[in-house]
Formats: sequence, structure tokens, C-alpha cells
Amino acid sequence: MSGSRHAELGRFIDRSQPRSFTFDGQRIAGFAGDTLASALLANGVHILGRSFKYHRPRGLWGMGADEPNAIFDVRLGQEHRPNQRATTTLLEDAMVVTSVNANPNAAKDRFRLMDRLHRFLPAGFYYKTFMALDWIRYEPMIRRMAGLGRVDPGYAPPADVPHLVAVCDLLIVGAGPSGLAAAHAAAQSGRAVWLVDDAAQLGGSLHRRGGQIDGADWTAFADATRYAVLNAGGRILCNTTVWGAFDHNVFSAWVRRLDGPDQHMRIRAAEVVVATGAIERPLWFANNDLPGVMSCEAALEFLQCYGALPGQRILIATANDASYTVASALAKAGAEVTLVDQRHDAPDADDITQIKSGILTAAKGKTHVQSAVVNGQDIPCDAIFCSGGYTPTVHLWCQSGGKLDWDADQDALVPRPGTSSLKPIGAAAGQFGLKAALATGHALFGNGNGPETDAVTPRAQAPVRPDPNLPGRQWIDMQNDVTLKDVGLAAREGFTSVEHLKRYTTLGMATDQGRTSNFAGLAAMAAVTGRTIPETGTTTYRPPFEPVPLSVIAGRRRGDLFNPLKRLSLEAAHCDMGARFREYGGWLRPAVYGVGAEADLAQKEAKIARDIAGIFDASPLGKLEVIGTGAGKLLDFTGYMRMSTLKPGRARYGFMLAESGIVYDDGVVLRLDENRFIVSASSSHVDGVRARLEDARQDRIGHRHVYIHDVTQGLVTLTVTGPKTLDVIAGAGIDLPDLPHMGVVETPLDGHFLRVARISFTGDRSYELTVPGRNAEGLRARLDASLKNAGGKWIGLEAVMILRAEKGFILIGKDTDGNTMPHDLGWVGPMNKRDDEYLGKRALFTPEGQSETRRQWVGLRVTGDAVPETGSHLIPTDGPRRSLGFITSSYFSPNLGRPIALALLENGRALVGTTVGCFNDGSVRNVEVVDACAFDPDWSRLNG
Amino acid sequence: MQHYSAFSLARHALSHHKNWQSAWRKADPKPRYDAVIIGGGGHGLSTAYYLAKNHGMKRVAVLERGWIGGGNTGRNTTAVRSNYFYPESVALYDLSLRLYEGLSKELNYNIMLSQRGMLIAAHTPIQMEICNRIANAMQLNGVDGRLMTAAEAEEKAPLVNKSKGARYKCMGGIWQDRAGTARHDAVAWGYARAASAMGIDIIENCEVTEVFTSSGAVAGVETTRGKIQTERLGVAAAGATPGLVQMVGGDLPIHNYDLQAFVSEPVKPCLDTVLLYLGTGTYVSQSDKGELVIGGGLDRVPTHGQKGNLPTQETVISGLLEMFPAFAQLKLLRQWAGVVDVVPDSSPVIGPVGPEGMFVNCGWGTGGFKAIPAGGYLLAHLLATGEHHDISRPFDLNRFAQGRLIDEAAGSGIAH
Amino acid sequence: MQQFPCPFCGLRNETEFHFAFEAGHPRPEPAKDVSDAEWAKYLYLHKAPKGKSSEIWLHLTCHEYFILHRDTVTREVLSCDVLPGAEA
Amino acid sequence: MDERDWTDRPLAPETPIVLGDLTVTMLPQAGSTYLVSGKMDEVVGAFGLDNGIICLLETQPNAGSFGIRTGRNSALIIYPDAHELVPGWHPAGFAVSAAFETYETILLSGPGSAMALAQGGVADINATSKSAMLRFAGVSVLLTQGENGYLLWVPKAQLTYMTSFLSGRN
Repeated sequence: MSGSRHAELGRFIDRSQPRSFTFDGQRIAGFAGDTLASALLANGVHILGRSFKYHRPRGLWGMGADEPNAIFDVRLGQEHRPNQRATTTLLEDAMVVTSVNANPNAAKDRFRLMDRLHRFLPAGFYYKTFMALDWIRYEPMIRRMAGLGRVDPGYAPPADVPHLVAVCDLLIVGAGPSGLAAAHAAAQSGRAVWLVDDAAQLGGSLHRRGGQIDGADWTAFADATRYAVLNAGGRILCNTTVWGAFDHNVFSAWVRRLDGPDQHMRIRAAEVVVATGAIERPLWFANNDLPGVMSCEAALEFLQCYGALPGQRILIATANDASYTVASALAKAGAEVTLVDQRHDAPDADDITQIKSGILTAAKGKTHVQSAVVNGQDIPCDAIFCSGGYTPTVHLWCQSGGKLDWDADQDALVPRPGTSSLKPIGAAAGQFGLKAALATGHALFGNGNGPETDAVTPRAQAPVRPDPNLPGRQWIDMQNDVTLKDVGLAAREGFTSVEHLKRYTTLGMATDQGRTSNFAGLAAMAAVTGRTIPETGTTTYRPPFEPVPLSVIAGRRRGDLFNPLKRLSLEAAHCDMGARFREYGGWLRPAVYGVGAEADLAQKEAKIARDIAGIFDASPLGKLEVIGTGAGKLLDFTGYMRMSTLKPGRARYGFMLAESGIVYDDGVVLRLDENRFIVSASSSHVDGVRARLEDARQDRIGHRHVYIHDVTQGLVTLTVTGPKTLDVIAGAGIDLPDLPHMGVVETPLDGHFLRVARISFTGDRSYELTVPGRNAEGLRARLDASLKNAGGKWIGLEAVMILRAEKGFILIGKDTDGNTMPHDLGWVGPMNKRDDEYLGKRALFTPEGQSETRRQWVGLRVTGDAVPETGSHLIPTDGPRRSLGFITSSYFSPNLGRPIALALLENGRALVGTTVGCFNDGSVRNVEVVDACAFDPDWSRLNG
Repeated sequence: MQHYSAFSLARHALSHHKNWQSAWRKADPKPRYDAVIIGGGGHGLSTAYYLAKNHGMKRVAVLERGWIGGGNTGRNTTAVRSNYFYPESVALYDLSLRLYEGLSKELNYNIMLSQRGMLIAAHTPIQMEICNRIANAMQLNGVDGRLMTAAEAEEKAPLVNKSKGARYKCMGGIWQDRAGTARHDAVAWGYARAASAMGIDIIENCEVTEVFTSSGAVAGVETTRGKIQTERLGVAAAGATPGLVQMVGGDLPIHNYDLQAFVSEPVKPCLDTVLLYLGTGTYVSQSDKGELVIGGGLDRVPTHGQKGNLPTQETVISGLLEMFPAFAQLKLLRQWAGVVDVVPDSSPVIGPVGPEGMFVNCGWGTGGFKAIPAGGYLLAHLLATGEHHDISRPFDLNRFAQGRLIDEAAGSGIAH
Repeated sequence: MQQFPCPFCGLRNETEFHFAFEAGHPRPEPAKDVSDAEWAKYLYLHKAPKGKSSEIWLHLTCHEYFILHRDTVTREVLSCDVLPGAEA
Repeated sequence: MDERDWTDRPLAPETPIVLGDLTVTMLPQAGSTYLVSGKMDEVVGAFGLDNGIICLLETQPNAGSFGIRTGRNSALIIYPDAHELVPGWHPAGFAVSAAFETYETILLSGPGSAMALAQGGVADINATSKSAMLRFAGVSVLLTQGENGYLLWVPKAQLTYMTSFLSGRN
């Protein structure tokens, strides 16, 4: 067969703009407006791919999202898309197109012999064999055979897809005749309509079927509708696929744009009209997958819209009147047409060879149709166009919760009224034909008579079903190679539920999402089990309506925009001071300063901080102001340690427990005055602590007597620590009031407040200096100069980690886990003494809370310089190995000159002084259990 | 039971596969059984199988309200693994993995267990320390787990994001060799076929509407297909379990959420392992058919609706592309949601509940598929003996009153 | 994207909310009079109703807890209430 | 270090970003801002606010002090000039905290600003909401209008992220 281009037809193509691309290395010419499918068809290329399992040669079947066979890898410049449907990919110059699942190419695939083995590869054959060895021995071979296109490993998305949120009053999906009529009527009545269609132009089936509306060519009505919609404040969105219906009236739309990256829209629509038309069903006969077998509607589309004539001697097989238009159009275009109609009472076709009561039982040909067998007679032909009726496109209806009814008159599953708020019209509602489409569309929003047409209705048809008794292989799902025999086998083996059928045979699971195969499968299962279609059931429809690029759904959330970090006010200044940043608890913070190995720098910083002085940026520490007459009462309930007894001007360390008794957070609470506290939550727990405080405030304490303000992000806290702390602060010109340990005071500095809290996370004398963000740079600069004079250093979080570990201070979430209770950490006082209620109290007294095998906080001492790995487990020194706990933090201490380690150890405090095993990746060393505090155990440096 | 093999396939090919029998009998309910199992998913079917095989109980019915394997068994990302922290969890999940390892041969049904390994990838030094904690716990509990370096990880998944702008670099993580995937439907069908062959009645389209008790013990159930008497009732109905237990006045520590999964169009092999990124929470593997099978976090709105929602889809898919920028060239083919029954400590509830003779196996949350063999094995033990197996005892409902939760997320520190 | 009504802010996207508890579980007190089982019931046992459900949600932007009545199957939102809470 | 470098930088008042028909400008912080909670009518009176308290998408006054509602009974109070309020509990029934620079203000101007809001995900939010605080691009911000466009009050530590988001960077 050779394809050809009709001299005049082809409303979508622009013959003045030639385009070309390569397909499997062969240069193919086309025009602007062509799809890959139409160009290939016009050039007579008929083997476009190979089937998934049997590697059968395949040509075009359909014209849009229903195409199961023509799937290509398409490259254009930087862009690469595997598994593109030829029917929906617009031809662009210089595209490099290759067939998938074929080697070296579709025409000469070396796996074509697979088809000879088909008898041994029935549906689900893999469940019955490949069991002699482990599956993984067979798997590489299977996996190489499977899959369609190829991922380009070097691919990087050239641009990101923006996500947009939109609201609309009336969304009409589909701009065929029914959608146009609905949009026209709604716009006329003043509604702001969004009219959406996945094609490039309005019109839908009208482009191929044509028609007169209100006495003129339909295009005049389409133009009038466009004008009316825009005039009423609506929008027209072409090249846009509404691919999902979600909760609360949200619809997702994939917008393809010629002048920029695609868009992903989340449209919240008050009212939605489904005008998505219908899809033509195939016919079932032997070799119905042969290249040259095509849908009637597709053949008409290719002829009228692209001028591509897909054959010269054409056999049309049908059982409905709609195909007659196709036959006469093809005949008019110069093809030799034979019309085979299953109906004995078929209408007469003028000027066309017609066979009534004609049953097509087989197609013949090796790689392309050469003849058709009709009523036992061979009829030579180079193309078979067939129609087994129409299936309404009800995806959105069903996604939104709508149910379906079997309509025997229309021979289709149609929307059951009242089961969804969406409004189906036209062919999507089972109302076939132009007249019905216009009428149902208009009736929704218009008064009186709608647009008139001279089109003939209704479209008479006889139901067509697969015939299990027919010899030969009849394809039900073309891409996944499921035949009618496979359906029979599934039924025999008990997979009679439609879902089981799908899963067992993979029917309907291909990239065409079952558009041509789902009804066929249902009808086939009904046929082989002797049930009706409604008895057999329906499958579930879920988004996406058609395959949507992952890049569209992902949008711009990657890189900088993926889980963004909070950033320090002084980030730029830290940068200038040589900071190297890392993520800690949702904030980007200096890990170390300077050039060189990170571990060495941290050691150096930790040493200088102990020997002289260090400053670190502690701004991410939460600052939740709890203000009101109920503040003390609130904090007493939410904290393990009581805070109402705290004196103004003082701070106290405390835990917040979850109701399960687990330590949720730790931190210092400052009391500034009688009614004003500040909770220093861990940087990563600010929101969580706030939520727990609010819960107790609103539900328990009384929301009018205490309020919570989170002012963390507006303030900057610089912590000065080390023996020369006082010198550094004094050298910065800050007049430090005399403060005891855990004292806090606010004093003015540079016209704003400076809050000084003498709190130590290092065990050395330390002051937290907190100022508003606008004063931070001034404070930093003063301190920096003074620090340099004193010989101190800015220290990063890695050094801070070492310093606090030397003292045995915990880090929530690192040194505690989801089982750690306060008494495990040595804080038994409140549990034993508090009579009042507090968060998590009751859980401390469960059998597990009181168990003697709880893991407790201890230190470990090792011999030698090798630091035991964090994450090592502790095990008994003899007897069977079992975990007694694990190391939560370990470092080399530059100040002690030896490794230190902290651990949670079963009954650990009682084991202090004994030896346990330390297990890491199979090797074991002995460690001594010691007190968690390794450095300055008598706390002499706190006031040093 | 007809034996399945390459030879039998060839033999049946000669008769055009016309002589294959139904994989499982389509049974009608009898008035009375020694034990009734509610739920024809993987857990219910494996319970029936092990009741017959391990305990010789064959007068047993599995009641399924729809079609077998149609719930979470057929709505997951098919990963199997035992990379857990607590000894109790490891005992449970590794029992499951060991049973999986022999299952194709045992059931004479290819469940396509593909032990291609799984990596839980870390991105910061602190996460690596926690991975080390888990890897060591696995080793001490006798399971193959180890800490993997960044270089090794890159070898396992060469397409991971290595660009300068990558939000999360793969620094390595926890590796388990024996982890992998299995064909989910085959697990349900294989158990059903083997159980049916031993005489168990698998009754589809049969919904339980009432549970009868008599003097504090189970007496039977009312169903849409009639009344059935039994004194032993096993419930393995995932999200429907709380409703069934409430029929006899009990409550369970369960919330139901949607868990979504996603499948891309099939492509030639491009990922040969199961990979979970701690940073994105997205996990992915490639099926034998070539599709990427993608999962992520829960939709955090309690629901019984089995319907995925957009925000979670966007989060999971953006996570995938952050891990593998090259996958941006692929398309989403299918998406679905399963209603998962989530317990506060994310560990299952296995044990007696309510009247005497009633036992549940539920609360698997996002991890039920990998536990199917063990879940059935242990529930069968309870139903047959009335007593816990040592492995199921820690998972009894009484752990909540004792405060003895088995919280993996908390134990590993990863989700804490 | 579902939308939930905050009694203080109006309809907002589901991503602004956090499910906290099922409604109607008063905290048993004082601790010394509460059995292990009662405490476990309060902390862990739920109804997980299929259909109409009353739940406590937190609106993350304004930090207010409130009661949301919704259907867990259809996901229809029925109404919302201010937390009775302590006024004292 | 093995992790990524963060090379994005926050918007600065002197360098607005122009993206086609959208201009993103950071407004300099002057004056004083406070978080207040409690009896709002008392707050307005006690602090001598020149204007009242505005809600989501309402227009900010172009002179004098005013408030932006942040929740049930809380607001951000803005004085164009230096202004001292006593932090802590006020017996009339409200609480005050200094909140200088807790939020940075970004002006979205030009015809493209509606599209920018749509990208941030707020197009379908009911504009009659009582609170001006909502999630925009995943962050809790205050959203109001000024003479020249929309005003986003962005938490200080998220300014760099918001700059990247609005400038189309990844």
C-alpha cells in the first residue's frame, strides 16, 4: 500500500510550510499542522511499532488519545519524550522519531519470532512457570523484553511547569458540537464560561464530519461561540486536557503552550459540563491488529483534516449508519470502497459497493492488510476501516463519583442521572449525532430552540460483540497483546470479575488506558461467560484521563524550592566570615568556618571556644512569647518542670512531653515579668511546641487570659561562650549587668532592646545576646572585632555539638528517640513530686514507663583514639548478642584529647563503671559505661 | 490442583489452553464452619492457607465483600523488606520475608519475588548516623542489612540527582540485599488457589453485616449471602476492621487514611533497585513490565474514600523528579489510592479482641503487603490454638495499656 | 484540594489544616485515679467512622483548633464549630 | 561538605525584580511592628491607631498606623514611625510583643501580579476571610493590597525562598 495526500482536503495542514522529521532513520516530509501520525500515513509508512508481547507489526488504529499502537520516542533538541503517541504529537521540523519495543526498528524487529511462540505465552503464563530457579534469574531477560520507550539518562527538564490555581463559574470540557452549543447558550445568558478542549481548535468531531448549523457552515457557529464566550468574560483554552476530577469540585488541567512551558491548572469550578464525546469501538475478527486496520472515524479525520488518504482499495466494516459518511467521503476522495454492514436491513449506500449481512471474519496479509474475509469470501483490499459502535467518554463523570447505566438502545454504558453533579451532554451522555449534541448542549443553559441543523438523526446501529467461536486470534487489547482467547482462558480460570480480568490479562492497562479495549474486554467476558454486560460490571475510572507528563504534576517544586529552608538574618555576614552551611532542623546554619577538612575545623573551633572564646549564631532557637495572667498555669500544664514558680528575671530548663510521656522537646523558659514568659523551643520544633501550647490554651486554660506570639524569625541571637566571654562582651562596648547563672534581663542597646540571658549549652560561662533583626549586624560587627582581639573564633554547629556532648547535654531527636521519657534522662523530680496535672503525666506510670529495662542516658569511655561510630549498638560482653541500646552521639573531644560517646543503654545508670560490648557492622569492641558528663564534672567553668 | 510448570504450559498449549481449571473454586457459603475469616485480601487468604497447612483446619471460609485481592493487596507498591529497628518488628517482617522466599515453589504459583535490594537513602551526616543505628540493629537481629556508601549507592541507582542544584544528595544509606518486590495480585491468587485446593471455601461478593455472640463468645456472622455459624472468627479487613469490631462493641487504635500510588508508562530498564529518599519521602521501583511504581506519604485527611487527592500527588511526584530529574521525560499512566489502617505506633494489631474466639490482624498501615505471609501465619496460629505465637505476642492490643508501643518511626529517629 | 471552613478565617485549602483528634474524648484526670486501660482508651482508641465524623482540626495559619463535621466517605464538609473550650 | 550549596539570595529593597509584566519589590522596613492578641477594640483604642484593622486582601491605608488581622483575635500592628509599646500583658485584656522584622513586605505590582498569586495557590480563597494570614507557596504569609498592588508579608527567614519562588528560580 502507499499512502497519499489528497490534493485539496486537509483543513489542519498548511501546505505552504513544509516540515520534515526522521522516523527510524528514514526522512519523512509533512506540513505544518500535521501530526506524526498523519505525516507517516500520507507517506505510506505502515509499520509504526511492535506489540508488547508478541512483537506483532502494528499500524495506526485511532486518531487521538485512543491510539494503542503508534508509540514513539521523540527527540527535538534538548527535549526527549519516550512513549509519545503519534496521533497527538504535532510534527515539528528536525524531530528525531524512533519506534519503541523494536530492534533495530519497527519494520525489521528481530523479536518478531516471538509471535510464533504465542501458543506458549497465553495470558498470565508467567504465573505458571519460571519457578525452577529464583525469579530474579529470569527477570533480567523479561525486563529487557518488556517496556516500550527508553529513558534518556542525560535528560534534564529544560523548563519547569508552573502550577496555577483558578476559579471558574462554569467549566465546559470539550468543544465539539455539544460543548459549543452549551457554551454558546451559557455565554448568551451572561455566564462566564471556560471552554476547554484538548485539540488545537474548537470543533471536535465537526472538523471531520462537518455540518450545517443555523443554515451556515458549522465554523460560523464556532466563531460566534468563541465571540460570545470571550465577550461574556469567559476563556477559551485549547490544547488543554482536563485530566482529573478531584474532591470539592477541583479539576486538573494540563495546558500545552506553543510559546512557553506547559502549565498545570487546578480549576475550582462551580458547575461543570462534560462534553467529551465518544470513542469508536473496534470490530473483532482474526488478525484485527494488522497494519491497515483502522477506526472509521480516524480514517475520516486523517482524510478531512490532514488530506492523508490511508488506502486505495478500502473495505469498511460496520453495523451502524455513522460509517456511511466515512464511506462516501473516501469514495469521493477517489478511493475504491466496499461497505460491509452486518445488518440485513442496512440502509442503501448510493454509488458504493455494499454487502449487507456481511460478517468480516478475518484480515489477511503478512505485515499489512491484503484482503479481508467476508462471509467466507476473500475480498482484496489495502485497508480495513471498521466501527463497532461508540463508547461515551465518561472518565470525568466517573472520576467525580458518577455511576453508569447500561442503555440497550444506545448499546452503551451511559451516565446515570443524579449520581454526580457534573452535567454530561451529547455523545458523552449517549446522545449521539449532531442534532442531539446541539440540543442537549443548548438545553442546559438556553431557552427555546437551540441551534438548528439539517443533520439526520438518530444514528441507527446494531450491537456488535466479539464472537468466541470465530477461528483465529482476535485482539481485544492491541498494545498489551490480549486476545479473545486470553479472555476465555481468564474466564475458565475464574478471573471473571472485570477487575480480575484486567489484572490477570493486563487488558486495559496499556498506555491507551483501555480506551479501545475496556469495552471490548467487558463485551468479551460477557460473551464467553454468557452474561449480559451490566451483569459483567464496569471498571473504575481514575485520573489521569490520559498520560500526563510527570513534569507537569511536579511543577516547580525542586532544587531551591523543594522543602525550602529557613535562612538566618546574618547569612551573608556568616558567608563573608567563611561559613560553610548545612541544614539543621529546617534552618541553614554554619557548620564550620574556613577552608579545610570539616572535621579538623570543628576540632579547632571547639578547642578555641574552650581555651578562649567562641560565638555562634543561635537565632533559630524558638522564641515563643507566652503572655497573660494564665501564662504560668499554661506552662505548668504543658511542661514537665513547673514554670509558675520561676522568678521574674530567671530562666529554667524544662521538657515538654507528648501525652504518651515521651520527651517531645526540651529548652529553657525565661520569665521576663509576672505575666510574660519566653519558651525557647528547639529550632525544628517551634511550630509543634506552639501547636501544643495552643491546644492547652484553647481547650484548658482559657483563651482570653493568655496568648502566644511567635517572634522567632524577627530576632537574632548570638551566643558568646568560653573563659574570655566577659572580655569579649565588654570589648564590644556592651555594658553587661551582673547576672547569675540562669538570669535574664533586657537592656537598651543602640536605641532598641538587648536581651541578655546567661544560659549555657557548653558548660562554660555563656551569654545569649538577642536583638531585633535590624540591630543584628551592628551587634555582630562589635562582637566580631572584640572576639578577634581576644583571640577567639566564630564557631559552627559542629563545634557546638562537640562542646555540648563533652558536657553530656542532649540534643532532642538525636540523643532521644520515640521511647525516651524524662526519667530516662535522669530527670525524676517532677514525676515523683508533682501532684498537679501535666502533659504526658499518666503515661509515665504505665508498666512500660515504670519498667526496669528502660534505656537510660549514659556516657561511654573507650581506650585508644578511635571514635566509636554513632549508631553502634551496645551488647552484653558475653552471652547471646542482643541490643542493649545504641550510641546517639560520638566525637573526638579536642579538650579531653580522647573520644567521647553518649548512649541510651538499658538500665544504664546501674551499669556505670561496668563494661559493655560496642557493635558496629560486625565488629565488637569493649567500652566502659560512665556518667554522661565527661568534661568539667564539677561545673567549675560555669562561673569561670 | 493442576500443577503449573513450563511443561504443563506446553502440554496445555496443544489443547489450546482449554483444559485449565479455575484457579480457586467459586464457593457458596455453607451454614457452618470451624473458622470464618473476614477479608479476602492477602492476609485473609494466607490465614486460610496456613490454617489448612499448619493446623489441619479445612472447614474454613474466607468471606470477601468484593473480589479477592481487590483492597490494599492490589493497591500498593509491592515492596517487600525487613529493614526494621526493633527486634519485635524484625522478627515479624523477616518471618514474612522468609516465607516469601519459598512461596512461589510452595504455592506452585509464581509470585515473582524479585530480591533486587532496597536502599533507604540519607542526605546528611545525622541521617547517616541513624541509618547506621538501623543497619546495626538489623545485623544484631540476624537480618542482612548494612550501611551503604554514596559511591555504592550511585552504582545501584545511576540516575539519581547529582546536579549542583539537587536539594538532596544521596550520601548512601541502609541497604538490604534481600528486599525487593513481588507481584501483588499473584500473592493473593496463589494463596487462594492453594487454600482452595485444600478445601477452604473462598466466598466472594459476601459482605458481613453483623457479628453474633452468645454468652461472650463468637457464634456466627450475618452476611449478604446468609447467616453463617462459627465459633472462631478472624478479621483481616484492613480499614473495614474497626467497623466490624465496633459491631461487638470494641474500639481499635486505628485511623484510616488514603495512601496513593502511581505508575508511569512502561520504559526499558532504568532502575534496578527499590529506592526510598528520606528527604523527599518518595519511593520508587521499576516493575517487570517496565513501569515505574511510585509511592510516598499519606494523604493526612482521615477517609474511607479510596480516592487520591491532588496535593499529595504533586508532593510525591515532585519528590520523584527531585530524586531522578531524568524521569521528568516520563508520563503518569495510572494513579490509585488504598485506604490504609494506621495505628499510632505504625505497627500492626494482632491478637484477640472483643468476644472469645474473635481475633484481628489489622493496622498494617502502609506496610501490609510485605507482611502478608506472616500476618496469615500468625492469625492462623491464633485461630487454631487460641494463643499467641511468640512473634505476634508483642503486637497484641494490650501493648497500648502497657505503654509498650513498637514505634519504628520513633525508634529509628527518622520521622521523629 | 479539599477546602475546610475555619470558623475564624473562612474556607481555606486543606494544606492549611492539620487533623488533631476525633472529637469527644475528654482527658481523664487526675492521673492517679486513671487506670492504664482508661488512659490507653483516651490516647489511642478511635471510632474511625465511615460516614459522618466530628473531628478536631488545627488551622495552621491562625493556630485555632475547631470542630469540623464532615463525611469520611464522600468528603463532603457538613459544618464547623468553635471549640467549647475553657472560657474561664 | 557533601551537601548542596545554597546560592539563592534574598530580595533587597534597592534591587526589584522585573519579570515581564510583574514587578517584585521589597519595601524597606521602617517604623515599628507589634504582634497583639486579645480584645481588639481595646487594642485600637489603647494604641491610638489612626486606622482600623484590615483583613485578607483588604487595602492598607497609605498613611498612619493600622493593623492586619492574623487570627481569631490577634493582629500585626504597624506604625510608620518609631513607636514604643510596652511588651507584655496589658490589664485591659491584651498581649503585646515587639515583632520588628518578623515579617518582610513584598509588593507584587503590574498586570502579572494576579498570575503570581495564582502560582502561589491563593486564587480560589474567599476574599472575605477574617484573617489575612494564609498559605502562599507553602509559607504562612499575610496578604493585603496596597495602592500599587498586592502586598505579601513574608516571615523573615522565608524571604530568600520567597524571592526564589517569585523570581522563577529553582
